[in-house]
Amino acid sequence: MSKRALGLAALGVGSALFLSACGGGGGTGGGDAAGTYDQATTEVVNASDEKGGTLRYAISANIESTDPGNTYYGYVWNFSRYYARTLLTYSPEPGKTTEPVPDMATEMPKVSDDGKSYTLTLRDGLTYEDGSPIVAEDIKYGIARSNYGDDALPNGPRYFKELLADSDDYEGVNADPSDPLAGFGGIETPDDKTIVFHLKEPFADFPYVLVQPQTAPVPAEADKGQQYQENVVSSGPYKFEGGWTPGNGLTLVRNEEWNADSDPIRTALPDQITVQEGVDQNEIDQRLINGELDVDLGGTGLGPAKKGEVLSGEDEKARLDNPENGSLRYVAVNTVVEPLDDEACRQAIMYAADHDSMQRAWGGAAGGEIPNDVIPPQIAGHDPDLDLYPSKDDKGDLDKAEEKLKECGEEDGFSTNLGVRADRPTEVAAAEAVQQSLGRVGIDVEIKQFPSDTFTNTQAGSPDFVHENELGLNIYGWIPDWPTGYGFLSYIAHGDNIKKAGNSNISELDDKEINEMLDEAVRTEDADEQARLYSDIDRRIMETGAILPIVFEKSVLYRPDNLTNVHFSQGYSMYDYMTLGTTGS
Amino acid sequence: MTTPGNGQGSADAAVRVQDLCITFPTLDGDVHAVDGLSFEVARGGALGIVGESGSGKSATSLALMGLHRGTKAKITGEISVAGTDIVTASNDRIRQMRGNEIAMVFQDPMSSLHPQYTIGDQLIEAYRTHNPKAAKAEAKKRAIESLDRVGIPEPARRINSYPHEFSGGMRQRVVIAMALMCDPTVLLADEPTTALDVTVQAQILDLLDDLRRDLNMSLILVSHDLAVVAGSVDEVLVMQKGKAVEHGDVRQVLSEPEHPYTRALLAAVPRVEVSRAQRRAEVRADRAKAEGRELPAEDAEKKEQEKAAEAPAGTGTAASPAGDGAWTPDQPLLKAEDLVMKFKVRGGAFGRSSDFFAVKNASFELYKGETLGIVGESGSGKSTLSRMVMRLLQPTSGKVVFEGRDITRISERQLRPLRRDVQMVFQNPYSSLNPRVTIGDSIGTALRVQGEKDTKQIKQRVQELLERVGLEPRHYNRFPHAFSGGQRQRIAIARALILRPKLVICDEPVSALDVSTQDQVLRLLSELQDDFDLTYIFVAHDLAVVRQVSDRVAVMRKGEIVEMSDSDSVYESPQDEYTRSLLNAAPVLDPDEARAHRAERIRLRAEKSTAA
Amino acid sequence: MVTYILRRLGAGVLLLAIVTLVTFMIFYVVPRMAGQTVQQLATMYVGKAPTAEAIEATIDRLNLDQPVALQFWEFVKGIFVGATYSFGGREVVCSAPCFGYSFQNYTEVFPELMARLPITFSLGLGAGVIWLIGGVAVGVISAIKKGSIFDRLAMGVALAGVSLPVFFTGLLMLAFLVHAWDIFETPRYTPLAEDPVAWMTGMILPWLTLAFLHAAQYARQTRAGMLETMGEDYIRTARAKGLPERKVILKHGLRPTLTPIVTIFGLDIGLVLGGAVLTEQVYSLNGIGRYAVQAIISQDLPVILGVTLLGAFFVVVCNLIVDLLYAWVDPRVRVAG
Amino acid sequence: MSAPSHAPDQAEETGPAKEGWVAAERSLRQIAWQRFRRDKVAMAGAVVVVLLIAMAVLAPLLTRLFGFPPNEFHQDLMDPLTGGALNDPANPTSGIDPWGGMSGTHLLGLEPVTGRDMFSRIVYGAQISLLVAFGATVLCVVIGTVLGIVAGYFGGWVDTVISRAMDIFLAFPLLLFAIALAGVIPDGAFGLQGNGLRVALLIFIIGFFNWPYIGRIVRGQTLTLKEREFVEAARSLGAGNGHILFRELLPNLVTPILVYSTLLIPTNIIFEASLSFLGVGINPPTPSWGGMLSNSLDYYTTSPHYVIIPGLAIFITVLAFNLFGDGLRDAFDPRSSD
Repeated sequence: MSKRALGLAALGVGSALFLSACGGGGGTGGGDAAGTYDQATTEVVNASDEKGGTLRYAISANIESTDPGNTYYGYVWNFSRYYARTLLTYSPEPGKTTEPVPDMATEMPKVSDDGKSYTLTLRDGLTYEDGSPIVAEDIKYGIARSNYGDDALPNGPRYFKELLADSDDYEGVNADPSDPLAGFGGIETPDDKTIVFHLKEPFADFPYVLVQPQTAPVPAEADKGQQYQENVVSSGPYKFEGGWTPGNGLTLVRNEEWNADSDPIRTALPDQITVQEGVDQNEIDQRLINGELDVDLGGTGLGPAKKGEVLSGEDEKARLDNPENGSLRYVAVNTVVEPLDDEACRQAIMYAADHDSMQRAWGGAAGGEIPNDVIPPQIAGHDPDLDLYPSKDDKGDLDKAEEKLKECGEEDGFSTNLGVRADRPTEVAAAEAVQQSLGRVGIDVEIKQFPSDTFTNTQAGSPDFVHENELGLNIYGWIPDWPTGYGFLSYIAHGDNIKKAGNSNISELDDKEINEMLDEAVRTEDADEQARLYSDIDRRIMETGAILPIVFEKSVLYRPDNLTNVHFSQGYSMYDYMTLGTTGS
Repeated sequence: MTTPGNGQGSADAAVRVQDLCITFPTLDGDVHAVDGLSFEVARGGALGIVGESGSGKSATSLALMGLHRGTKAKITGEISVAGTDIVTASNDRIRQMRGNEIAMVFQDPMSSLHPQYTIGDQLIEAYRTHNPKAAKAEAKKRAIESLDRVGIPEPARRINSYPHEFSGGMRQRVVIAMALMCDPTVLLADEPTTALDVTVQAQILDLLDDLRRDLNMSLILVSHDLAVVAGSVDEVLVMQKGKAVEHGDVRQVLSEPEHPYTRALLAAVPRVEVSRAQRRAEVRADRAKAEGRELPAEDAEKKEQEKAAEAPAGTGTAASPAGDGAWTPDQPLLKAEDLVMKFKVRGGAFGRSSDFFAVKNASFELYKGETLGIVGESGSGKSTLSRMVMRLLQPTSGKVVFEGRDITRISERQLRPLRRDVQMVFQNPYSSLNPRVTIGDSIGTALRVQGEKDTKQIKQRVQELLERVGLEPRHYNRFPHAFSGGQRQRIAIARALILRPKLVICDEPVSALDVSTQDQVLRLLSELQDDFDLTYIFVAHDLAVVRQVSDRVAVMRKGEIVEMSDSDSVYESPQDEYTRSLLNAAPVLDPDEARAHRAERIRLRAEKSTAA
Repeated sequence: MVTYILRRLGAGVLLLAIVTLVTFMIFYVVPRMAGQTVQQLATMYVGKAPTAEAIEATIDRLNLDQPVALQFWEFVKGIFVGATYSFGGREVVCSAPCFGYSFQNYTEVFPELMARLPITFSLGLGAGVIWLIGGVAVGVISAIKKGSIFDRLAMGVALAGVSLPVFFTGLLMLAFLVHAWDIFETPRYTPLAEDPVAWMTGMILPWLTLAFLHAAQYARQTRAGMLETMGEDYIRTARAKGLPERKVILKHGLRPTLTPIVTIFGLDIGLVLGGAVLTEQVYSLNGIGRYAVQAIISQDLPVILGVTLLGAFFVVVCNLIVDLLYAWVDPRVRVAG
Repeated sequence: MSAPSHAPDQAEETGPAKEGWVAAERSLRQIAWQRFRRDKVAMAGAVVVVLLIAMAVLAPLLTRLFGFPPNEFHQDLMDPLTGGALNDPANPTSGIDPWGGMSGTHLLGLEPVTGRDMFSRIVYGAQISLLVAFGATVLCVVIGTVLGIVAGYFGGWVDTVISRAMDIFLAFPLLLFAIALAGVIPDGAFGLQGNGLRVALLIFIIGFFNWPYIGRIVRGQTLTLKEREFVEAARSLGAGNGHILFRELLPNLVTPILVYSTLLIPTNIIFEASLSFLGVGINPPTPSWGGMLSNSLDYYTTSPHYVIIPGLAIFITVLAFNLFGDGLRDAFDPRSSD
C-alpha cells in the first residue's frame, strides 16, 4: 500500500479538500434570504427551484486547468462537474456531503469478494454535447490519458496508476496511435455500459478515488493532450462557449443534449455560468457584498481586508459561513537537519511555540481552531483530549522548552531557517509569529521566502535542498485527497513517502512505529479498530515533534442574498456548486 | 560731457536718447550698466557705439528695442524711437514698433534664426505681423525681393531653406533681409560682424552701408571694434563703464581723440600698416621707458628685465648655445614637409564618404628665434596645421622635422621629452585653464608630467614664472575663475614656458581678449621672446596682429598655403589674389581709407560677377 | 531621408536582437551561474508531479541540457518560423511568431500577450494623452508665468507628483475614492468597441494614477525647457520682429521645447506599453504587466522572456517613431542623421 | 578651495580695459552655496534629508527612546478576529481603533495582527530604504562615471559600443526585468545568504539598471569638456590619458555627478519600494516601507493608517531628496540669472 509515487495535495490559496462530515442536522432551510451566521454550514440556505439567470463566478488567480484529468485543486473538482460528469461524486445532501454517491453510475460499485475488482454500470441516456452517447471506454480513456506514460497529464493525482493491476507496462495513450488503450489491462469495458476496475490489492477507500474528476469521459478523438483544457467536451448540463485559455475567463451555456433524468446530482438552475479570472481578492469580496458577483470560485472565502470589516458588522455577519475546511496548517519540523534530528530539540519547539500568536496570524478564531493534534476533527482518529504540550492561554511553556533544550544539548538555543511561501501573507505572518515565539527561548530563526509555485517541487519539497539550506522549519498545509485517516496521514508522515522532489513529507518523518501502524491501519477492516490505530499514530506524531500544528483552518465564506440553495459541502470544503442558483441578474 | 546736440533734440531725429540709466540688480547690489547716456541719430544718419565688454553698449541697444521689458533691468530716462517713447509706451505699441520702425541685427547669426522654420516662413512672418491684411503671396514676393536685396543668390529657391543650410555670412544676410521686410526707419546692428570672418565682415558692412544709403535708414552700429565702425558711420560714441566718454564726428574722434580712454583704445588697436620692426622698436622703447620710470606696478617685472637686458636680444636667426646631435643652429629648427590632413566625410544619399582636406601639402621651414605668422579665415586649416606640428594631431601624410629629427610618427612615449621643446598657447584662456585645478597646479603639471618629483622645487619655479608673466607668487593656489581674461592668458603663457621650450605655438592667443588686453599680452609675448630666446609660430585670423609679431607670414586658404614670404612683403605687395582681398577686407581706422577700401571691394566684386 | 529611416530601422532591429540575446542570457544563464541545476530549472515546467522521469523528460523536451547557444537559436527560430514541442507522440505547434510556450498554462505566449495588449494599450495610450497634454500645458503656463502663484502651486504639485510612487497613489485612490467614499467604481476594463462609456469610466482612475506621475515629470521638464528656449537668441529675434508674445511663445518657443519632450514621451510610452506593471498590479488590470508579474511569481520563464521582449519591442518601435517624428519636427536632424 | 576675499590683482586695470562687472569674483561653489542658502524650499529638503539619515543611523537609539524593538509583538493590544488595534486593550470586544492604536506609547500606531510598533518599523525601514538607495546610487555613479567618461573621452567605436549599451539598458522594461531577476536568483547565490543577499541583490539590480542616467550625463559633459582647450593643453604638456581622465576631467565632473546622483537617490528609493511592493524585497521580519505597503492591502478597511504611514514615509523621503537635488542643481546651474 505504500508505493504511491504521487499525490501531494496542492494547497492553493484555494485548496483541495476532502473531509468527513462533522454532523449537523440536515433538512432544507427556511428563514429569510440573508440566513443566519454559519447557517449554510449545516443546512441549505435560501432554497429555491427557480431556474434562469447567470451565475457569476470570479477567482483571484487563474483557473488551474479546466481539464478534469489535469487538476488537483478542489475547486476545479467541484466546478468541473458542470461539464464533466464522474462515476461517483459527493452527496449533495447536507450532513452527508462526504459520502460518495453514484453520478454516471447507476449505483455504488459492486466489489468482488477478494476486494480487488470494482464493477459499475452506466446510466441510460448519457450523451456528450454533440449528442453522441458516452461509452465506458471513454472513461477508461480519460483515466489512461491522465495517469499513464511519460506524457501523462502532469497536474492531477495518479491513484489509478498506483492501484490498478495489469497496467505496469502500459505507456500511455500516445504510445500507440492506432490503439491508444492497447496494454491497459487494469480497466475492463466488456460492453458500452459496464466498467470493471481491477486492483493490485484490496483498497477499501477506492470509491473515493472514483469521485475524482479523472473518471470523467473523454472521447479519444477529441483529446488534445494538455490543450484539451481549451474546450472540454461536455458530458454535463453545461458546455464551453468560446473556449478557454488561462486568465481570460470562461463562459458556460446550457448543453441541450444533457438529459436531466440521467442525473440525480445536478439541478442546473442557471441558464449561464461565467467565470472571471485574475480579479483582485478585495475586488471579489466587494463585488460579492455589492451583489455584483455570486460565488468566489476559489472557495477559500473572504480576503483579510473584507473579512475584518464584515466580521465586525452584525448585519453583514449573518451572511457569513465559517466552517472548518478540513485542512491542517502546520510547521514541518525537519528530522534530519541538525540539531532538529534530536527529538528533544523538536519538542523544545513544540513547547516554545505561541499558539495564540500563530492563530492570530491566521486570522484569529475565524481563521481556524488551535489544534493539539494532527488529525482534523472531521476524520476518524482525531483525539479531542490529547494535549501533549499544554500551556497557559496557549502561549507556550517556556520552562519546559528550556528543559528540552538542555536535554538535547542546546541549552543556549540554536539557529535554524524557516521556509515560507513569499506570496502568502498569512503564512508569512505565521512565520513571523513562529520566529518571534521561538526567539523567546533562544532559538534563532531566519525566514527564507520562496515562490509558492516552486515551493513543493524544488525547495521545501526537495530534501536535498532542505538539507543544503538548513531549512529546519517549513510552513506547510495539508488537505487529504479524501477524508480518512489513511488519506490524511500517509503522505505527510509515512517514511516510505519521502521523495526527491515534490516531497510532502517535509519533516522527513521516518518513524518505524508510525510506518508500521499506518500499514496496519490500512489493512484493517474494522472501523473502530482503525480509528484506535489512527489515534495512536496521531499521538505518536505529536510525540516526535515533527509536526507543529498551527490551526485547523476555517474559511469565512460570504453568501450573497441572490444566491439560492447554498450549502457547504464537506467533501469539497466549499459550497456545493452543483445546486446553486441565482435570483439576481 | 561732449555730447553734441545735447538738450535740444532736432525735430527729425529718428532716435533720441536722453539721460538713459539702466540698472541690473544682482547679488552684489545694483549694477549700473548704463549711466546717464544721451545721444541722437538723425533720419538717414549713422551712429557707431563703441565700447569694450561691459561698457553698456549692448544693454543700450536692447533698451532701444524695448527688449529690456520682462527682464530685471530697470530703466530711467527717455528713449524716443521714431517718435515713440520706449520707456512709457504700452507693450502693444512697442510691439508694433519693433521690426516695423526699428529693426535689429544681432551678433550671432548662427543662433538668431529659428532652426525649425524655413527662412521664408520667418521673413513672411515678420512682414505679416505688421501688415496682417497682406496676402501670403504678397509677403512671399517681398521676402524674395528682400533676400535678393541682401545678395542671397536664387532667393526664390532658397526661401524654402532652413537656416542650417546657410553659411554664417549668408545667415547674417538673411537676418538683415528680415530686418528690412517692413522698411524700418532705424536699423540697429549689434556687433553684426563679430562672429564672422574678415572678408565676410567686410561684405556685411558694405551691405549695411549700401542699404542705409539706398533706403535712407538710420543706422546704429554697435561694436567693440573702432575699426569696424570707422568706415560705416557719421558719428561715433565711445562708451566706458556705462558712460559716454566721447561723442562726435567719426573723423574727429578717430583723428583727435579727446578722452584718454579713447586714446588708449585707439592706441591698442593693432594696425595692419604697422610693421614688425616698428612694433618691436615701440615695445622696446616702452619697456626701457618703464624701466627708467620704475613704476611700482611693474616692480615685479623689473628684475626680470634686468636679467633680460644682460642677455643678448637676438633678432632673426640669432645664434643660440643650444643644439645637440647632428643638428646645428643654422639649420631650420622646424621643418614641415607636405603635411596633409585628410578627413573622411560621410554624406550623400547612400552614405558614400568623400575626402575632406583640412590641410593640403603644407610645407615651411622655421629658424631659431624667428616668428612665423600663419593667417587665414576660419576653416583655412591654420589651427590644424599648428596642431600637427605639435603632434596633437597625426598628419595623414607628410613629415615634421624638429631639430633635424623626424617626429611625425614617433610614439606618445617618445614624444614626451619632445614636449619640453615645443609648447603651445591656446586661443581661449577661459577654456584652456582647467577651472577645477589651481593655477599653480596647472602650470606645475608640466613639470610633474616630465618627471619632476620635488614639490617644493616645482612651486618655486612656478612662482618665479608667475612673477615673470606679471602675476604674483601668492596667486599660486587660486583657481582660474579669480582671474580676468588677460591674466588667464598670462597664466597660460606661463604654463607653456615652464618647460623652457624652444618653440612656442600661439594659436590665436589674443582673439578672445579685448583690444587693450590684447595689446598687453602681445607685448608680453614679445618680451618673452627676447628674454627666453623663443621661436614662435603665431596663428591668427587678425591680419594686423600677425603682421606686428611675425618675421614671416604664411597665408592659408582652404588648407593650402597660398602665399608665404617675409611679412612686410606679404602686406605691402601681396602676390596672391586672396591675400589682396583679405587685406582689402581688413577694417582700418581711417574713415577715408576705409571708404577707399570699400570702393575697391565693390569694384572687385563687380569685376568678378561680370567675369562670371 | 530614406537613408535616415533605413539606418534608424537597422539600428532598431539590431537593438532588438541584442535585447533578445541579453534577456535570454539573463534568464537562462545567470540562474545557472547562481547555482541552479538543470533539474531545478526543469521542475519549474514539470507540473505538480515532479518524478525523476518526468523531470528528465522535461529537460529533454525543452533542450535544457543543450548548449545555451543552441537553446537561443531554437528560441530565435521560433520567433520567425514557429516551433514544435513534442509530448510523447503528440505535438504542440507554436506558430510564428512564437515567443515561447508556457508549460505551466499550456498556452502559446504570443496569443496570450496579444489578448492582454488591448488592456495595456487602453491604459498606456489613454494615460499618455492625459499626461502629455496636461504636463505640457501646465509646464508652458508655469514657464510663462514664472514665479506666479500658479507656477509655484503647479510646480509644488508636480514635485509631489514625481515623489509619489504609483502604487501608493493607486492604493489611496482605491482605498478612499473607491471603497471608503464610493465616488468611483472599481476600475475594470471593458473593450472600447463594446462600450465606450464603460471603457472610459472603468479606466479613468488608472489613467489618472499613471498620468499623474508622468504629467508631473513633463510639466517640470516642459517648464525648464521652455525657460531655456525663451532665453535663446532666436526668441529675441522673434520679439524684435514685433511678434505678439503669445505667438512668440506658442510658435517659436514651444516647438523647440517639444522636441526633447517628444523623445522622452516615446521612451515612456514604449515602456508603458510593455506593461505598466505597478498600475496594472494595483488596479488588478489584466494587462501585459500583470501577466508578467504572475509569470514571475510562478517562475514561468517563457512568459517572462516573452513579455520582456515585447516590452523592448515597444520601446524600440516607439523610439523609431520618435526618431522619424524628430526628423520631421527638426529639419537639422535630417542632414545630421 | 581658495577664497579670495578681495578683487583679483589689478595688473591690467591700469589700461582702459576692465574685465567688466560680471567678472566672477567668487568661486562657483561659493555662489552655489549662497544661492542654495537663499532657496528656502531646498534648504527644507536638505534639513529633512539630514534628519532622515540621522534617523536611519540612530534607529536603535530612537526606538529605545520612543518606541519598541521593531520586531516585538504586541498582540495583546490587537483584536484577534480582525487584526486591528483595539480601542481598549483591556476589553477584547471594545472594537477597532480607526487610528490604528496611535498613542503616546505607540507614536504611529500598531501594525495589524502582530501589533508591532509602527514608529519603530518606519524608523528601521528607513535604514533599508536609504541603504539600498545610497548603495545603488553609488553603484550607478561608479559604473556611469567610468563608462561615461571613457565613452566621451575616447569616442569612436568605444563610444558607439557604450552608447548603444546605454540605449539597450534604457530599452529594457526595467521593473519587470528587475523583479524577474530578483526572483530567479536563489538564496545562497554568490556566497551570500538571507538579507545580505537581498540587499546586495537590490543594490546590484537597481544600480546596474540605472547607471545609464549618470552615464549619459557624464558622457555628455565629457564630450563638452573634451573640446575645452585645457585637455589639449594637458596633452601638449605630455600628459597621458590617465592624467587627463582623472586629474583634468574628473574634477570638473564632480559637481554634475553630485547633483545628478542626488536626484537619482529618490528614483532609487521608489525603485526599491516598488520591488518590495511587488514582493521581491527584503526578507521578513525586517521592515521595509514598500513591503509594509504591500501588506497593507489586506488591512486597508480596518487599519487605514497601515496604508498611509509607510506611503507617507516614502513620499516625504523622496520629496525631500527631490527638493534637495533640485535646489543643488539650480544653485550650480550657471544659467541661473542671479
